[in-house]
Amino acid sequence: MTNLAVDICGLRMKNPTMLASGVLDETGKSMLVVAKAGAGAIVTKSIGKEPRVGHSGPTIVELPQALLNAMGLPNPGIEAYAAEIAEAKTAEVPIIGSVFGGSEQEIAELAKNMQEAGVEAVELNLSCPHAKGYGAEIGSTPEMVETICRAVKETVTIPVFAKLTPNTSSIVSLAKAAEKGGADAVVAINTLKGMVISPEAKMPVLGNRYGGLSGPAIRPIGVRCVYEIYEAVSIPVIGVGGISTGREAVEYLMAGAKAVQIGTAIWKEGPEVFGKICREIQDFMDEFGYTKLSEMTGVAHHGRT
Amino acid sequence: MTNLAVDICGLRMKNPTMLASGVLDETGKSMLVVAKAGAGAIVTKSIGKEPRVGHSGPTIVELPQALLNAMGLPNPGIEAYAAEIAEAKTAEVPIIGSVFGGSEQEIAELAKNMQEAGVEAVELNLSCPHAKGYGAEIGSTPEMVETICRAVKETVTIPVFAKLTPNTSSIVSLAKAAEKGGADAVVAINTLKGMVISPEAKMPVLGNRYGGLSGPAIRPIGVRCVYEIYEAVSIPVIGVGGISTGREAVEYLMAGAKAVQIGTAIWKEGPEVFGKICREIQDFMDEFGYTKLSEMTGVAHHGRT
Amino acid sequence: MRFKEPLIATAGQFVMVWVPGVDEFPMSVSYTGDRCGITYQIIGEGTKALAYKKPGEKIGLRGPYGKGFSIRGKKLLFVGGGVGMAPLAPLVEMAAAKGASVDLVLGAKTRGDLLFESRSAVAGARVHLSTDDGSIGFKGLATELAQIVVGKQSYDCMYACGPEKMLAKLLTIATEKGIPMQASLERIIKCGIGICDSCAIDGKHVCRDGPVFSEGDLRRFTELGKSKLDAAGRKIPI
Amino acid sequence: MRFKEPLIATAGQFVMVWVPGVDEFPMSVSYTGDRCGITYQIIGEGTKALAYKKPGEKIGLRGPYGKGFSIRGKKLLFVGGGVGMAPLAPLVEMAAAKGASVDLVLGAKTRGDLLFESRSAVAGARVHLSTDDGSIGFKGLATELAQIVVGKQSYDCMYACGPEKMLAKLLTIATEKGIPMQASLERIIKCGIGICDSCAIDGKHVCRDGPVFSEGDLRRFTELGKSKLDAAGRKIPI
Ligand SMILES: Cc1cc2nc3c(=O)[nH]c(=O)nc-3n(C[C@H](O)[C@H](O)[C@H](O)COP(=O)(O)OP(=O)(O)OC[C@H]3O[C@@H](n4cnc5c(N)ncnc54)[C@H](O)[C@@H]3O)c2cc1C
Ligand SMILES: Cc1cc2nc3c(=O)[nH]c(=O)nc-3n(C[C@H](O)[C@H](O)[C@H](O)COP(=O)(O)OP(=O)(O)OC[C@H]3O[C@@H](n4cnc5c(N)ncnc54)[C@H](O)[C@@H]3O)c2cc1C
Ligand SMILES: Cc1cc2nc3c(=O)[nH]c(=O)nc-3n(C[C@H](O)[C@H](O)[C@H](O)COP(=O)(O)O)c2cc1C
Ligand SMILES: Cc1cc2nc3c(=O)[nH]c(=O)nc-3n(C[C@H](O)[C@H](O)[C@H](O)COP(=O)(O)O)c2cc1C
Ligand code: FES
Ligand code: FES
Repeated sequence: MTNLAVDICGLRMKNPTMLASGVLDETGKSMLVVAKAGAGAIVTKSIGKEPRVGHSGPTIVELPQALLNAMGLPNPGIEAYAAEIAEAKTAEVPIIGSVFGGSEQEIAELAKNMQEAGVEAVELNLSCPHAKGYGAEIGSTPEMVETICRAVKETVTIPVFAKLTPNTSSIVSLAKAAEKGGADAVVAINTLKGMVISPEAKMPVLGNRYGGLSGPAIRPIGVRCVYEIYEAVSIPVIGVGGISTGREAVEYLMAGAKAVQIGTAIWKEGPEVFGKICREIQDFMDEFGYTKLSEMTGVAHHGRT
Repeated sequence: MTNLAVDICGLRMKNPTMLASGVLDETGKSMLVVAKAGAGAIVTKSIGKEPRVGHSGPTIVELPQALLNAMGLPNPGIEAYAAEIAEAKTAEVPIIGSVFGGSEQEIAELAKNMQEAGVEAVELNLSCPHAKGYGAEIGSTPEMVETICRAVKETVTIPVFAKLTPNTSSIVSLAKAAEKGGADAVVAINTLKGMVISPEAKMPVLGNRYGGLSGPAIRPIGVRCVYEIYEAVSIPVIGVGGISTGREAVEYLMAGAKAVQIGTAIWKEGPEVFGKICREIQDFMDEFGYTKLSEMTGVAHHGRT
Repeated sequence: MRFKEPLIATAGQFVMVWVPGVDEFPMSVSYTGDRCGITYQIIGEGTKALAYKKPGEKIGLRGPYGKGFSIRGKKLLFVGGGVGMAPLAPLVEMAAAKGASVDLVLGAKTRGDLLFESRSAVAGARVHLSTDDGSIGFKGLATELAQIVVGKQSYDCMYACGPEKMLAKLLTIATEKGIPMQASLERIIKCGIGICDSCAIDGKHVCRDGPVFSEGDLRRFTELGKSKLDAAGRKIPI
Repeated sequence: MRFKEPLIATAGQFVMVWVPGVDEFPMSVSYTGDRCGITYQIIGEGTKALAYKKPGEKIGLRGPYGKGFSIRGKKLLFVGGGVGMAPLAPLVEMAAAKGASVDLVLGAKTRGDLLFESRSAVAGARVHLSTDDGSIGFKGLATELAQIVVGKQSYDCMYACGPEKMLAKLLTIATEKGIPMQASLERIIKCGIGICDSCAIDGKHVCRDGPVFSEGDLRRFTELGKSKLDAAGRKIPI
């Protein structure tokens, strides 16, 4: 019998799909809905110290194979959000708390709050491309990534995932820095920095002008990043970017990902996309004679390196 | 009457569209076909010193809104290519010679050969993401970009365009370096480094594993790069990436591009796409009361920095 | 405000209106058919900037989004509170045109705030007015008037849009009388496409699963008329 | 080699065949209809690796690409040289099934290299064989035999595929006799989708405008039978 279960840094997932941070995860009830729809784990919205309303509208542009978003990290602040986590925890899947901050101290403190709120792992958003002073702005050099990971590791006891930006000439250096700083896993990729201009309005459409590109359009970039990182580090890699079918999830697994995250696919297919993707992975494994996920992990590297 | 003409570093173009390097430009006759179809200028394939057969197949993957290619800079070498340039020059549009090389000396020498072959400007491919030792590998630090531009400027008298890679945390630094090194214009963007894996074959599809992503999928990234560069340098910017309609060309113009290049659109629409795009730019200008291209250049920045 | 661009929308659906340089916000479609349109109340920066636009000036539109109303039965009751009448107006017209018997309870703070009274009357609806200040019609809340109207006749379905306290009260009335109900809800809408969670109500999403919900969902909503999320995602009382 | 995956292709079109880990190259479709297929000659690394594949093993396919043949008229002449018979075979079948009078000149170096002789005969074609060594049929080039066949009867159209020198000679014959002609050409095909220029012939592209060209294009081609590009894009003599 094929088995979709996977253990990532001690988190037991019944399948390798996780809800990506920032999508349908501002409220506990929505996270429950996604868990019920089949997600193997849930990553929360990226949470900061204080409440933030995010950028003014438009916050999203729909493109044929992508979304461009500049939500601007809206969130109710860690204190209020604890109640949402408590509610999400009633689902029987691991909850991973995503945090963002402007310095390693702030991030470490938030990670601690997350641990206290009861999450099973913390994900550091070192990669949001459209919030001044946060995300990619502090996660684009290996030195900063290493410093932040180390600070967090010294503060919490739960596993730490570092989510990296593809807006760099070498995501491999960032991944190595995360590993050196003690991160337990890396997550790749966050969105690519982009812009859409309205010729009629003569200005960028997003209220924030710049935003992050996600969805099918970026999948080849995400797969490439995971493939490169897998060759360079020995901690697990979690793949994310443009997955909406089981076959696409398998692409990431074969590139070296131990689990995958899914966000934008919910736009076209709703939360049910998780169940669909899992069934498709299963069908693929049945057809090609795989019985465990580990038999697929990284096989696209065989005969190389 | 609306006028599509534009003068870029002394090159007189009857409209702002150029054929992008690497697409239908290995032979003089194909470049003539593209010129006849309406392109305002032609950029040649990137040419090196010696003949190169490029990577083994597959060299291309078709995606819903993008192509992933790893041609591997196949070219007959500058000596043999001179005949193709001679033939292309019979078209009445400027021919821009694209070159790639492994060091500033090699690139400068090739630029000189190009000038001798009769091109009106030279474009430096500092950005191909899939050829070992060339392109982005030598164009990803500001220092290298500046050194190469300077070496070329010291060698040729025709205008020098630096084509930059988006696979970086700051394309702005690369553009500034090009300007400092004396480049007369910057071209943004080349393709994004990507990979597609075949789950059935358990390996990357491209013979070279890695390739460059082009087409509509990358347009928001190209527009963002041009927008950022326009605010940082005073030399002209030439926009490229995912353009296949007049409206999309206008997006780039409003972001700050003085001219645009078009490559992947030929896949779906053939060389006739140039004529179509020009008509659509004209229609847009008529509808919104623009009479000259310069009235649109960079307007998406108004009311900002 | 009517649009030149074609838009195929049903009553109850909404569009995202972009006022360039200012903001983007949701507006119900108040005219359907060949020339769609919206009807708005000036609330803050965004709607004020919209009001300053001259005819022919460009605004951005995306949508329509969400699930609209559907006509169920022959004897229908509509209850519109204030600008909540906007999405109901095209539905009243459609129902009347289909030959349904239409009662409309139209409420507002004061006479000047009543929306689409004559449009609905012309369409053939029996219009029952209520104002908080009694400047015209019944003096009191629309829910009080609805309670009276409901007592006189049986209905196949109730359609409502307006302040959420009003909707919650109407749900109680509908439940007591066993009348099916459809109501259009408001939450902060940012993405409009069901991914950002800002419009969440009990795990459902106003932008995608709504804005129109039926009595089944409405009864399950623990947050109805009680709490909603603010722009930062904090739960605040209604 | 036949494929299980469905593929809707017409005679003359080609697919890109990927042998994972080795290379990708173009192959004409030699069987159309429900179960498409290709017929190949072992030339180098790629085709050798293909030959080693066992039934059920996976190869990659993309396409079909390009423009195929179209049947024009009732009296048709086919000339296939060597593996050039591959794209013609399904066309011969289709023409015969439509009731056309079909002559096929089938040439090869030697008897064992003749392709689809009985397949064509079964379909109803009159088959005229030629071998360079005379091991069967006419001794000499297929073009010489075609010259003779053409002298005996009038034809509405000539279809050809094979070595380019052969095609060039056939074009001369067709022009002399005033017979329309369609020929499938070979060039190095890399992208297959009309963007890389590696298959260029006089500004046209074999992968997109061809591989089948009609007499008008064929006559305009200055490079036909004379030169082509190698894998680096150098012009080399044919
Ligand atoms: C599905 C739906 C349909 C609507 N239809 C109509 C209509 O037909 N006519 C009409 O006048 N109004 C309608 N509204 C309400 C309208 O969206 C708000 O009045 C408008 O957003 C106020 O924007 P502002 O910039 O003027 O005010 P702001 O100063 O930005 O905010 C004032 C108040 O408006 C509300 N608001 C602000 N932004 C949003 C947002 N993005 N989404 C929802 N509420 C917001 C909040 O309660 C806020 O406190 C609808 C709302 C929803 C959710
Ligand atoms: C439209 C078209 C249809 C074809 N149909 C058939 C067919 O039905 N049956 C058949 O046996 N052959 C066919 N060919 C030829 C076939 O593509 C080559 O024989 C094959 O590519 C050789 O590959 P290889 O790796 O075995 O040889 P290699 O060792 O790689 O090369 C040997 C020679 O094959 C040719 N070749 C190599 N790669 C390519 C390429 N990408 N495109 C074109 N030619 C190439 C060159 O002349 C080269 O010198 C067709 C070619 C084209 C252009
Ligand atoms: C609307 C939206 C909001 C997002 N918010 C966050 C966030 O708060 N933190 C974060 O780390 N990533 C955020 N992301 C990025 C996603 O988690 C994910 O990395 C990216 O979208 C690529 O995956 P996808 O193509 O499956 O969406 C957001 C993406 C979208 C579309
Ligand atoms: C098949 C192919 C080959 C290319 N070859 C080159 C090249 O030789 N030199 C170069 O500078 N860019 C090359 N490019 C990149 C294009 O010039 C262009 O920068 C990129 O494709 C984005 O534009 P587009 O989306 O309009 O294609 C190539 C692109 C494609 C698709
Ligand atoms: S507004 Fe984003 S989920 Fe509804
Ligand atoms: S093979 Fe690339 S253009 Fe024909």
